[in-house]
Amino acid sequence: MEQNLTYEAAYTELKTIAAEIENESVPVDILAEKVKRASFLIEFCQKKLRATEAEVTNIIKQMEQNT
Amino acid sequence: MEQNLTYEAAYTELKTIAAEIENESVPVDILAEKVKRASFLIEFCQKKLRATEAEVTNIIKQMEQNT
Amino acid sequence: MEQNLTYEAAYTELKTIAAEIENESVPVDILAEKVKRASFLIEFCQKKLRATEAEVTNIIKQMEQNT
Amino acid sequence: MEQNLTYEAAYTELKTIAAEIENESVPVDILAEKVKRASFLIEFCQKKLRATEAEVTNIIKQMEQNT
Amino acid sequence: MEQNLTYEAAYTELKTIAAEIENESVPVDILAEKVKRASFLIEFCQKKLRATEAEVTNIIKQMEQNT
Amino acid sequence: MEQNLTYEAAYTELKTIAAEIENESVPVDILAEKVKRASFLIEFCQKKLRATEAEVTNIIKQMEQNT
Amino acid sequence: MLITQPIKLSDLTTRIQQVITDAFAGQTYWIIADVTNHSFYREKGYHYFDLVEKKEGAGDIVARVPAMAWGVGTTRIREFEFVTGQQFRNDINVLVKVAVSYHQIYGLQISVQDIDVSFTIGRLEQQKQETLLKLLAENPDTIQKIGEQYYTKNSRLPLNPVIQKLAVISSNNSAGYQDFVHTLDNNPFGYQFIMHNYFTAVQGETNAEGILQRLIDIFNAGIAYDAVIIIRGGGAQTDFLLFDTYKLGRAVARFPIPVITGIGHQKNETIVDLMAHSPTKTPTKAAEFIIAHNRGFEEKIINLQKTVLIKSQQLFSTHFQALSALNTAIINQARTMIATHKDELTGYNQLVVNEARAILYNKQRELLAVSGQVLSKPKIMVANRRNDLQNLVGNLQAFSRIYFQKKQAYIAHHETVFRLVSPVNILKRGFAIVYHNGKVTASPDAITPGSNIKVLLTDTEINATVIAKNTTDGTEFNI
Repeated sequence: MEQNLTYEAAYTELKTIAAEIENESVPVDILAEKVKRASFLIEFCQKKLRATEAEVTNIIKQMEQNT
Repeated sequence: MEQNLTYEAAYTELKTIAAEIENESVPVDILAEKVKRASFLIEFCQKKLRATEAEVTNIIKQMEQNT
Repeated sequence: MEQNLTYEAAYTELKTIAAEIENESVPVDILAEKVKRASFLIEFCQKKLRATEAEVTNIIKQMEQNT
Repeated sequence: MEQNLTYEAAYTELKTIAAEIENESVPVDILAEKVKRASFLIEFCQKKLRATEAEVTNIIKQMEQNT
Repeated sequence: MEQNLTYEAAYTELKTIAAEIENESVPVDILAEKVKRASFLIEFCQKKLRATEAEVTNIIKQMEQNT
Repeated sequence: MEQNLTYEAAYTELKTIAAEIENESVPVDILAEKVKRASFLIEFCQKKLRATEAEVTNIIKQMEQNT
Repeated sequence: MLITQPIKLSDLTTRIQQVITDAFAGQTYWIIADVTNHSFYREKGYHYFDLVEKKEGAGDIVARVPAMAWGVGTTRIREFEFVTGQQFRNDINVLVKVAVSYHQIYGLQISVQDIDVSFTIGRLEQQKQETLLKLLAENPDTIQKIGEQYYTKNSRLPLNPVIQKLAVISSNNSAGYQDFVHTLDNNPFGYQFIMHNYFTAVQGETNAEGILQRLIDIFNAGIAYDAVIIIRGGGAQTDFLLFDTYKLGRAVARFPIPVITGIGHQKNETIVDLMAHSPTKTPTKAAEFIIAHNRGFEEKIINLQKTVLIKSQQLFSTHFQALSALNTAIINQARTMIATHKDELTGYNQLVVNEARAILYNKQRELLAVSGQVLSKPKIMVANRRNDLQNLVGNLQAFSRIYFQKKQAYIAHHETVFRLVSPVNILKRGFAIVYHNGKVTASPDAITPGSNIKVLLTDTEINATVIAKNTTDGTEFNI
């Protein structure tokens, strides 16, 4: 998965998802998927905030395995 | 149950049936059939919604544990 | 009873007969016959309606149990 | 009694006779004959009317039981 | 009495005789004969009228009994 | 008296004599003769007229009784 | 050679002392002068220096006096340094209150009693304003002033959402640096940072070059730092002047990575602060700023998370409600439809019943009307005919009466005519009929005198013989 995800990109994607959900343009069918993605992005940002880069790469790998 | 029915498709069909019944454009001959279909669609949508809700709730729980 | 008579067809025929009788365009010679036919159609429609009602009520009951 | 006489035909003939008598275009020679014919037609029509009424009343009774 | 004399014919002949007498086109020699003829015709017409009246009255009586 | 003399013939002859006397100069020797003839004819006509009148009056009286 | 009696040096110095004391004792003077040859003995608290006056415009010294400060003077200088941020050192221009004295060993001495803080502040401020004006004038592309606010290329740089990779310019192991690192490392949120240290001296005006060099090093390192931190490590609250230099100000203003300062200046901001992206008061504050910034980002993310959660739950609720509404609508409408149809059927039933009866009733009425017509009229007809007949009989009677009257009249007319022309009547009127040879004659020719004629007069016959015969003109009876 996304090796080079930045805070910027994550934040932008997160805002898009939030906006989509906010104005109810997300079909129920993919809502869970969207929320999952949002959850991943938030977790990514938070982990990245609290870990060093090397650690982060490692964590992302694990997250991807869990998904 | 139909294999590839989505919530959106089901909901759209449901609204169409409701509108048809509302403006009485449904022949009495197939009214029962239409109501049956509506019943099926409502159940389908509710199941789908509950499933999605459960999934989302699950994700949220995980998120809250992580935060 | 006619094999393939639908409610709609019966109802349409009934309306026609009613209109004919209303503007007195029915000859006396076939009045009894027409009234007989109307009587049959009304009974047919009523039976059909009752059946539909029963069916719908049944579906609704099931829906309410599911809700 | 005439085999295939209808109410409508009888009534039409009756009205013709009535008109003829009214504008006195009936020769005295056949006046009695015309009146005889009219008498027959009136009786025919009344019988037919009574029969139809009875039949209709009967059907209506049945309809009212069904309602 | 003449076999096929009708009321109408008799009446027409009567009127002709009257007219002839009026404009004096009847020779005196046959006047009496003409008047005699008129007398006969009048009697004929009266008989015919009486007969018709009786017949009509009879028919009406019967109808009134039936009504 | 002449056997077959009719009123009409008599009256015609009378009118001829009158005309002759009126228009021509009838010699006196035949004037008397003519006048004699005329006198006869007049008497004939009057008798015939009276007879016919009596007959006609009689017939009409009978008619009125019948009417 | 005039030789006066020599006196002891001490006598002389005593006299000098006497004169100076007489002249200056108890008196103090405010003078403006530059400081040179300054040295400070921390243990004793002694400042030694020269006060010089330079010729305006040139550097030539016009006057020079050695001076010192101790006791109260030293205290005042320390206060001065603290308040102004200006170290008491060479080449500063000061306004000092001095007393003049003479010491037999150390000679003429000017001792500093007080130093005017506001004079120096004014001077420094003046310098600073000049530098700022110069920065604005010479770098119009990178530095602008709008209102009281300075905007630079650096201050306009967007901060990354998270400030995590830092280049720190500071003096090695200074207290400020320690504070900064400690604050970051012990942040309550567990944020991790990557810090690259670019140590250099951050005191003394001359070290501006050092800081400049470190900035260049950072730039050349090619590392995508989120921010450059310039912090000044604690110690004496003096010597900020290097942060007011034109060079450093310009470098910071133009630097392509956002600069966060924590210089520790309590009062006015330095030029570097004004040019930097985010000035803070102290290294600790700088660290707190970074943590707050990152926290802000995390809060934004958490808010988005909340939005996602709340909204998806609302979405479910909305959908459940919509489904329920549709369910209700369908149920009600289906029931309504059935009820409507039932009513309509009943209506039609009623209609058929009523109208069928109405039709029969109307037909009955029609029939009665027609039969009434048929039955009443024939009698009238017969009566009319009878009348006609009676009239005819009347006519016949009348016509025959007239007929006979007319016939009688015709005959009567002829009778009258014949009566008039009858010879009987003619004879009565005086005429006579003449017979000749047994025949009636109207011609006199055959009659001659002597002829026998018979004359008929009314009812008398006369037989006569003719005697004479004369002709008359015959005009007697012409009318």
